[in-house]
Amino acid sequence: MTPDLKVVIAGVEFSNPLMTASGCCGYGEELSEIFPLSKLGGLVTKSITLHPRLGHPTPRTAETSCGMLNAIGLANVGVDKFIAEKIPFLARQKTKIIVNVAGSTIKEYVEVCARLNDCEPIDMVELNISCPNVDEGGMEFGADPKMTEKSIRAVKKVFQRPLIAKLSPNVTSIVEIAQAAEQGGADVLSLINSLVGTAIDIDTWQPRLTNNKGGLTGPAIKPIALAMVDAVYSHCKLPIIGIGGIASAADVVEFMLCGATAVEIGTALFIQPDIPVKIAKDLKTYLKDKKLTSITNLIGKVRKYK
Amino acid sequence: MTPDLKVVIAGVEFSNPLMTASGCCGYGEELSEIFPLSKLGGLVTKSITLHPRLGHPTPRTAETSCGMLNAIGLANVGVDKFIAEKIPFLARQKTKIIVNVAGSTIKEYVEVCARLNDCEPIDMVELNISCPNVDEGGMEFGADPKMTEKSIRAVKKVFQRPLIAKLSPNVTSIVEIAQAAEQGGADVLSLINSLVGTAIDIDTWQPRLTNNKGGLTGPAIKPIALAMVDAVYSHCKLPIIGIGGIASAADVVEFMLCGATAVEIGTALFIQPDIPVKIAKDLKTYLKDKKLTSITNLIGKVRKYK
Amino acid sequence: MTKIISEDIFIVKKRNLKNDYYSLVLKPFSKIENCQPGQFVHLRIPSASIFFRRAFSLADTNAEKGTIEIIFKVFGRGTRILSSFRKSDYLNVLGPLGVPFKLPDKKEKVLIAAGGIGLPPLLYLVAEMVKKGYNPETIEFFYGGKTAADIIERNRIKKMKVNFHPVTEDGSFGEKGLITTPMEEMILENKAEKMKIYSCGPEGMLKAVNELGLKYGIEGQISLEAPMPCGIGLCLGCVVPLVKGGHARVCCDGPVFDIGEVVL
Amino acid sequence: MTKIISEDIFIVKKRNLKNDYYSLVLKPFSKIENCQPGQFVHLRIPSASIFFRRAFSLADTNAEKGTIEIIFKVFGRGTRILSSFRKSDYLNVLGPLGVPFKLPDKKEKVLIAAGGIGLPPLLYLVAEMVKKGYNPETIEFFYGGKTAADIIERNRIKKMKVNFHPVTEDGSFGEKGLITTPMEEMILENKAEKMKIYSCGPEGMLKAVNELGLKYGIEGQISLEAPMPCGIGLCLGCVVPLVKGGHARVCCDGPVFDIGEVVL
Ligand SMILES: Cc1cc2nc3c(=O)[nH]c(=O)nc-3n(C[C@H](O)[C@H](O)[C@H](O)COP(=O)(O)OP(=O)(O)OC[C@H]3O[C@@H](n4cnc5c(N)ncnc54)[C@H](O)[C@@H]3O)c2cc1C
Ligand SMILES: Cc1cc2nc3c(=O)[nH]c(=O)nc-3n(C[C@H](O)[C@H](O)[C@H](O)COP(=O)(O)OP(=O)(O)OC[C@H]3O[C@@H](n4cnc5c(N)ncnc54)[C@H](O)[C@@H]3O)c2cc1C
Ligand SMILES: Cc1cc2nc3c(=O)[nH]c(=O)nc-3n(C[C@H](O)[C@H](O)[C@H](O)COP(=O)(O)O)c2cc1C
Ligand SMILES: Cc1cc2nc3c(=O)[nH]c(=O)nc-3n(C[C@H](O)[C@H](O)[C@H](O)COP(=O)(O)O)c2cc1C
Ligand code: FES
Ligand code: FES
Repeated sequence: MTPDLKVVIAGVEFSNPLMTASGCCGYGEELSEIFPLSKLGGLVTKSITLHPRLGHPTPRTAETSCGMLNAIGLANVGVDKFIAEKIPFLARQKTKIIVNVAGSTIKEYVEVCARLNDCEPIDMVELNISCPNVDEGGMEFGADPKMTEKSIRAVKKVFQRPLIAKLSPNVTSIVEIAQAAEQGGADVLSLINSLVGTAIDIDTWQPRLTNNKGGLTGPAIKPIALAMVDAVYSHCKLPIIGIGGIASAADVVEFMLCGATAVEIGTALFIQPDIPVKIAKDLKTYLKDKKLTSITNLIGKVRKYK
Repeated sequence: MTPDLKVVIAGVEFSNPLMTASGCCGYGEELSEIFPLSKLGGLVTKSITLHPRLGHPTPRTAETSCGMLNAIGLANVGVDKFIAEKIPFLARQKTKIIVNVAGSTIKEYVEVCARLNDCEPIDMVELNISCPNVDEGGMEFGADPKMTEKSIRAVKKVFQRPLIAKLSPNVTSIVEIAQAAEQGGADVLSLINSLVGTAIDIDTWQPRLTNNKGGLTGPAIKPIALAMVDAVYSHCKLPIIGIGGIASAADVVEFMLCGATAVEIGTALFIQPDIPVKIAKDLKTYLKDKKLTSITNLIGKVRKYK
Repeated sequence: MTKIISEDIFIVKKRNLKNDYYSLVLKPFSKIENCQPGQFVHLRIPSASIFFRRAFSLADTNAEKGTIEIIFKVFGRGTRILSSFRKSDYLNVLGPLGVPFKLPDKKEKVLIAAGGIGLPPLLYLVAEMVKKGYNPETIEFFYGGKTAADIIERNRIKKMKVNFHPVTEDGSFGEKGLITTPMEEMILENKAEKMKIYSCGPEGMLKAVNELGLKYGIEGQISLEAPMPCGIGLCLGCVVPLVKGGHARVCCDGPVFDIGEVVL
Repeated sequence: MTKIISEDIFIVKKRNLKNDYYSLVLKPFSKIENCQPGQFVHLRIPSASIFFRRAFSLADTNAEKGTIEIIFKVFGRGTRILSSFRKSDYLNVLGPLGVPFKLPDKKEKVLIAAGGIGLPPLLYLVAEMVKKGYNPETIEFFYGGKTAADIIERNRIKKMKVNFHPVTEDGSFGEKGLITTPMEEMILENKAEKMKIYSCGPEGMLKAVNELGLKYGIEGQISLEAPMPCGIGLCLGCVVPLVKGGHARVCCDGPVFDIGEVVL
């Protein structure tokens, strides 16, 4: 019997727990030239804002030890063009569609989400209240429990399907923010976004990013993400989508043992774009070896030392 | 002309900006079998507590991508045995001696530092208000500006030489903590300590550390450390000792360009114990290539984008 | 069928062309039939200090043998490690990537402008044109480098029977100076003819070539470089501003762009 | 002069001993004269997925040739990559590390208890004893493995003319069972003689051997494994509890400990 990879989050069924993370798979078109998107449990779009954005000038990425920095600056086509030009393609894919939304004011979040609410193919919205790469707000929402709660409550009023709050790791207590998101009415939590970091070119003495700093992602940050998922799982009832440095089936198992119901894969797609297909295969082998029938048997089952 | 590596911090002269980080060089004896400690600007001891500590059971380290987790649990001989048995050796070394102090109450910090004050060979004390591996307090001091200020002020009363406050990265705003430390009377800031992280064994489903979580260090965290040094340098007047993932002369240059006057090298010693000797040599070559006469010419000279 | 593949393929031939310049021939590449001049592959270099893949233009392909060739110069960490790989080692190759060159009309005069390690895609382009029956005499192959040591694969160029115009900054081989000088002379001498320019090389040279094209109203294409985390359009890390406004991704909207299309 | 060195040394010989077992001979190691049985080297494995060094016991040294030998079994990521290294590749070696075995009196009967990949340090110990003029007939070489495939280097052991007692759990080679059974028989048969035990192997076996020694009052030493980030006493990551209280570092207070010294 092949083990079952299906998971259910906030009533939505995913064929497997593997999604592609926001900003790491565009709007899906390019990835579909590498593998059929039906292989994914879900796809999370690049952050959508009310108006189109070009983002920061190049260089806006830099290589680091087992990871990378980015300060793309929320480059995206804007919500109207997204709905008109990107949704038709996405609607044809046999995978769940999660639209990531960013903004610099609560009003902006609400306006974008209201438009997305009328767009049937969208399964969920993920609220990026944690992007470190825009000055106007992004980050502050996610660092302040009150703002977190308030913004989520406002969006919940206009968006009727499940809402994911994507949390920032750049805080003293992610549990406190998670609880505020729960309070505000979030249905799901996803964590983590990138960690603030920088790198300097020792020849030119300039930062390697035109934005001077950026967000650190990739395998380097996995232990941090895992500890945060573990902490939030212990203190919050909401289902969790684990994110951060995932690049193998073993990584997915670690996140699920710590309490994640599903995961998002980001940076690893840049190194090995077909990695989700391999991970799905390896997960089945792992479950078989462990004589488990469903991947949900892993969720939160870490056996901690007393 | 050989470029000058000398730096001065809080009136103390270091032959070069390279120190070994707390917990990564014991009390110096073992390292002296690899290279003469006079090659170091300074040596920072393992955290000393009032009473001896065995720390957590093995396994208390784990390998991660470009880094490691540790939950040693402040294993150390205790302040009395440290003064009696370790100081005599350290006093003979031609390098600056910095004693790192940890505690779970302000009273404990004060008591340890009072004893160290009577111990002549010690050049500075570094206050570890940021260790993530003890339940009793450590971490909380460093996460709370008020506690930071209070503990430093208390120690300053009993310890007459320069005091370094070692900051935790596990906070929303390290600048706020740095300013509190400055307010409390710290003479120097060192940053960063390790980031909370964990790893799970997917065969046993147990954490890889008996303490369930630990501190992430090594090259993986360098971009985070660098961004924090940069932020603190922009908002604080105190000299900074940069720490986090340093493993090459290029890394040292990055930290100094971002505002560090000196650096501490930790995890890299485990991979290449003689790395400080190589770095000192490479730094001289770099300065020569750049036609700089003193390494202090680098401090804070990053050329940021507007 | 997907258009792009990622697979482990073997080094079947390694040549040290000159000083820091190397050629690697790799096989078997499944997507060999899809490859076109101007496209590149993204190589994974298995090493602790290398995280991103590194992009290398296709320098040649051989459909019968199933081989692709790349030519590189040791520049930084990645290429240094790559140069230590040996025959029968394997590398993970992602490709073929990017938009290829558009071939000229057969009647047009073709000005090739290669600078330094910008040579490989142009070698492939010219080889392909010759194979397709273009008259090599209509191809003017300008190739500039700092010094004689930077002008590699001379025999290979000569064998294609194109008009070879080597140029070095120090005059140690071929004409002294920058390639845009003899190129401009050639343009002025052949005003009547229809021409196309194809260029790849350092940023400064591309800028000059781009301006040359605009100045004399000559169409053509230039191949750009950019930091490329993904190489397939996912990350938006490689963008260049467009003259008409907006951004283009060098990896998948390029690396080949028309003269006058991007802001350099 | 420092006692420990870190240097790049070359693989001069690689042998696949059996299935997943490999031997690497490396040279030139500067500190060859310092090496003693029971000590180990810490190898840096240059790969993206390996951060820590990996510890390997010295399996032999040859002072004239300047070579050291290690024997390993492919276990996880590190050893898998190590097995892909070839002759003339180099590795960074840190060593020699740790406290060596104390040699027995020449009159004592010596019980060697090797389990699985615990063999290498004991091979070196016995070779050294034979070289130093110990009578091989007084050496009882117990060597246990899961199955015949885990009993490697049989000829090498036989050539040393010691009394070889192979034991496998499935009985596919030598006696069937665990080595502590024939060891206990040997102890009971030779009650009058003075004996010493030397052991290295899996944790369960070491525990049983340790108890055997305590039960019959036989002195001896066991060599432990532990996770070893630094291998030289800096990190305190490798500690084991001591019977007398407190902790010892396996890397520099061990890896060799007296029977009865540590809590297993
Ligand atoms: C389309 C294209 C085709 C190319 N064709 C060739 C060719 O045929 N021959 C040739 O020799 N070179 C070619 N290059 C350049 C080649 O990729 C560079 O030599 C290489 O990136 C430098 O690598 P390195 O590892 O040696 O240097 P490094 O010093 O390691 O890298 C140079 C710098 O660029 C950064 N960097 C490297 N790769 C990336 C990336 N993917 N994303 C972001 N930053 C990055 C590094 O972090 C570093 O700061 C091409 C580049 C592109 C974009
Ligand atoms: C003193 C000593 C002598 C040894 N001698 C031999 C020998 O002669 N032959 C032999 O085959 N093996 C020997 N070993 C064991 C050898 O080091 C292991 O095979 C190796 O650590 C497993 O490595 P791997 O990379 O294949 O497995 P992996 O699966 O990569 O590692 C095994 C697990 O251990 C962890 N780990 C590995 N190294 C460390 C470390 N340094 N610190 C913390 N965690 C770590 C990894 O993270 C992983 O979880 C010895 C070990 C010690 C301590
Ligand atoms: C190039 C890049 C762009 C990103 N853009 C976004 C974004 O627009 N919105 C968002 O919520 N997260 C964004 N992220 C963060 C990822 O979704 C993810 O949270 C993070 O990369 C950690 O996962 P990883 O380590 O698997 O990459 C981006 C990450 C990268 C690397
Ligand atoms: C094994 C280990 C033990 C440590 N013990 C201490 C300690 O006792 N006190 C302290 O202030 N920091 C301790 N640290 C943190 C380091 O001093 C340093 O801040 C951190 O490792 C980041 O630097 P690195 O990336 O160069 O290792 C320890 C780090 C490691 C890896
Ligand atoms: S390199 Fe990622 S979009 Fe071009
Ligand atoms: S391995 Fe670091 S102290 Fe033993």
